[in-house]
Amino acid sequence: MSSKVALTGNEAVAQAMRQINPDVVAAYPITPQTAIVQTFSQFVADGEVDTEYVTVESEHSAMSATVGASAAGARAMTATAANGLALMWEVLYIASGTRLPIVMPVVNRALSGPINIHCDHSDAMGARDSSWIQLFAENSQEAYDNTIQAIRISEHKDVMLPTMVNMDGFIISHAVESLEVLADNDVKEFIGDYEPKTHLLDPENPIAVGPLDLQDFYFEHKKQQSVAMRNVKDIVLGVAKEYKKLTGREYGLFETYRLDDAEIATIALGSTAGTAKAAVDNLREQGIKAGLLKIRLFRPFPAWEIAKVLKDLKAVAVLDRAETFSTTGGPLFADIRAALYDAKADVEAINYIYGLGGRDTKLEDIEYMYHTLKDIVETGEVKGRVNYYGVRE
Amino acid sequence: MKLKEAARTSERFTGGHRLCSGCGAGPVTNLIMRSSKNPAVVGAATGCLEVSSSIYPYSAWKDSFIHNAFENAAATISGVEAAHRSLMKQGKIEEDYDFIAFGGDGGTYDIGFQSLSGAMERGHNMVYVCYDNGAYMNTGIQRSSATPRGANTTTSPAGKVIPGKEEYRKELTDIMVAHNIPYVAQASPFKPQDLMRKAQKAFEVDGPAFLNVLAPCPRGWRSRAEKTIELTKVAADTCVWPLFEIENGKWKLNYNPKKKKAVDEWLRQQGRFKHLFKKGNEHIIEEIQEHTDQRWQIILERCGEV
Amino acid sequence: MVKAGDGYKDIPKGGIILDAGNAKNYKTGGWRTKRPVLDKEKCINCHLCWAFCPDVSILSENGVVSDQIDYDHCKGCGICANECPVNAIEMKKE
Amino acid sequence: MSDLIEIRWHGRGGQGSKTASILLGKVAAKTGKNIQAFPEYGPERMGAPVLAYNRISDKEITVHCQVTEPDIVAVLDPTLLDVVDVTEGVPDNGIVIINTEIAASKLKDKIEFKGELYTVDAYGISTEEIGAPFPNTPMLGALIKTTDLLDFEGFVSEMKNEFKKKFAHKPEVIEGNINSMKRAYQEVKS
Repeated sequence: MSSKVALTGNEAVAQAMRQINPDVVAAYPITPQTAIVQTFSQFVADGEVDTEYVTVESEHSAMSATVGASAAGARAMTATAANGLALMWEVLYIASGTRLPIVMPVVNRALSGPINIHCDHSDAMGARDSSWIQLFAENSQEAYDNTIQAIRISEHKDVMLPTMVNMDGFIISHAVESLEVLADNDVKEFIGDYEPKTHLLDPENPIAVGPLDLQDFYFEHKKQQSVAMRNVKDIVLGVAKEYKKLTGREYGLFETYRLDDAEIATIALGSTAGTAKAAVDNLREQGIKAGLLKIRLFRPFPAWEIAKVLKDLKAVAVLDRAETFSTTGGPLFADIRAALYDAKADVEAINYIYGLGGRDTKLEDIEYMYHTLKDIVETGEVKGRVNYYGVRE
Repeated sequence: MKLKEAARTSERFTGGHRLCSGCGAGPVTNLIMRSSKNPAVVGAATGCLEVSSSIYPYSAWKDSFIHNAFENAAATISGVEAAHRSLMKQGKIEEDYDFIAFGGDGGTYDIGFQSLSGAMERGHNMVYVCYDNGAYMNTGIQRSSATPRGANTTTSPAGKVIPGKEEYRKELTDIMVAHNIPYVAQASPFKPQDLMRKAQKAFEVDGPAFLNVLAPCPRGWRSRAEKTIELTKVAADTCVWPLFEIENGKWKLNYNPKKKKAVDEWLRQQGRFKHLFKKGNEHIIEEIQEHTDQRWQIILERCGEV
Repeated sequence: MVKAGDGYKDIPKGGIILDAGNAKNYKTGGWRTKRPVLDKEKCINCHLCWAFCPDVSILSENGVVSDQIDYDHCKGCGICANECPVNAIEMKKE
Repeated sequence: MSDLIEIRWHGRGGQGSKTASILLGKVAAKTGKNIQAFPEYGPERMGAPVLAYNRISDKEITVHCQVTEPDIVAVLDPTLLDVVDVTEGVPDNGIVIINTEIAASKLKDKIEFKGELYTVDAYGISTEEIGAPFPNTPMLGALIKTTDLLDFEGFVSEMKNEFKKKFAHKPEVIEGNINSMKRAYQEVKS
């Protein structure tokens, strides 16, 4: 039995964590993630979970202790944002390279220089090549659902890789929204018990984790990781199918919105996709064949599947809430263009870098982007390939 | 415990590791591991011991072992220990364990200091062992905050105007005492029974314990391999590396040299201090002597020996 | 046991070593230029050599130091000979 | 009014405008509505002018941008009228409710607003009922009265549940808060 509640994104994720009942959580506060760990620590204080909560002195130690706990056979979680994720960077690679199925909510926030506490995706994008699975959520419901599904995805024997469950800082993390939460027992049954094949606390079978791995085997271990990443798509879909049976809510690698007969579309991650849906509706009323592609699974990147749904469009705008500073556009833009190239798709693709540091992105902003696409289709002329949207001259 | 009795304990750290010939970390690790009465999970900071003991696909550890990174051995073992507590509480496992983290002085005094301090403050039931060889030996002898004054290292070289490292070493043992943990000790392998007793004590106390153990590095100290243990005795006799322990805040001296020797004798046997014996550097040795005497006096007072 | 030349499908995932203590199979005896030889006649069984050996190569059986030194692992550092209080160990050229 | 209702709360840091938006959202959600409640976050501390928002709809709400054209505005502190433009973006058929002792008719010119303007003495009510000037719960009562967003009886009973959770360690203030809401519901005037 599920129930309808109104919670902030952070509260929703903390509830998911309570229902997951991890053996160990090691975490450190950082805006806008803090409410997750402080809500969760109350569950610990009230004896609602079996979790040992390790109040580490930094995010680096948060990820380090989570790695230790996970290697010890515990279901281990942490949560972070922005600079905290950046501080973990070294250990992110160790977690995935050691094949530990850690699940970590990341409340997306701009990275410093200068400091800014508001939403963009520069934190998650900095970790996109770390062999962590990355799921993005449009709203609290998805953040909650993704957190639960991530346990199953990460712990699958063909995967055994960690997952970041991303949600937009403040916009989702601090906004109260209506959502459905599952009954505790349904979550418990859905995720099952974590039974690792090997772990540090097996007295009959001691193991060594994290050795010096030189020229003769390191490469093979990386190949194993790459194979596991390739397995992720199928596992994500399989878990989603089971989750739909339980909840009625449908998840895939991405969501298409009015895309089937569309001529132009935007492609986005996170909460902006929700605003874009409203924009699509408005444009459709004006007779403009607009659609949307919302990416849920960003890493591994489902390039082939994405190219398949985009290849018959005339023009797309890729919305990046992060900069690569490569001068060739945002991270999502690069991936989408590569996917289209491989599919030999004749689709004009432009890039909007938008919303950095929490700059609000309104309905009319997205509508403007669609109108630009419409102009491109009509004139065949691309005036700007990589565009900063909403920045003052 | 007599050594011949200690020799009946089971071997937990095997030969076939690739520490240098004459490395002080070898006996220190072997003796400490033999002092544990439970199965253990060993953590190690990146460093000589870690690199030499776990080169894929070989492990010199008969117990479970985890290396995570350079600066996080204490945090990593915190996580393992928390996992053990959680799984025991839930009845998912039954075995008692000892939790140990090994770090060199670089991984302990410097880059791993925050992680160590955090783990000690949180009160994890773990033993942190620093094998202090006084520099970043794994990367080729760079100075750390444990490097003694005057030492010639590759980042504090003795040059025409600067005579090696200019600062005295950090007294990490004292800082660990300030964490108010149940047990802190400074030890040395030339007293193997004392070292094993301290390790046993560290495993036995409820909560965190910290051992700071002198572990000569023939390569970095420019000393002869066979002199490794002898040098640790000289360190104690010159009061450069005194042996003491602090149990629940109470200081106790474990070794009082019958005849206190001049630091000269300590410095002279190591190539890293060679330049100090050049003309014009006499004052440095005098200052090191003065500093050592002051430090020794403080320890005597704290241990109620004066 | 992982063997040299094994492919990615054959070896455990993530660099985990499943055979704890298997470094014993790795021989470091070749590093040695001098070998310690123990004279049982002189030995007083103090076990200091046993305690100080960096390579766990001085063996003790039932509380007695053995003259069968583990030459598979002994690197010939000479600590045992240097520390023996009765000069019962001699370093001999290989 | 259109299907989607957007509300903007003006307050000062510490007055509970964020709490008011969250309480309204949670109670509306209980009645089956889809809701959003979110504050505008900045470095502001106690006393600074702050904003909070609601969206309430029978349909799914997907937009996640800020509210710029609110249908309803609630002002928790009368002194804000001199500092911020509380009617910014409000359409001519919008509603503005202000916590003040001054009658709405006397304010209408001052704030140059063509829509429906209401006032209620939230400070006076809460001081009498709770013993301190907490304007947010009386303003909720006034908002329900003037907007017909929700059925008042149902709203009060859900609010009691929310208060029981919120004030689990301070149950003595629940009654006062409920009374403040009820009085403001009665006393709000155009």
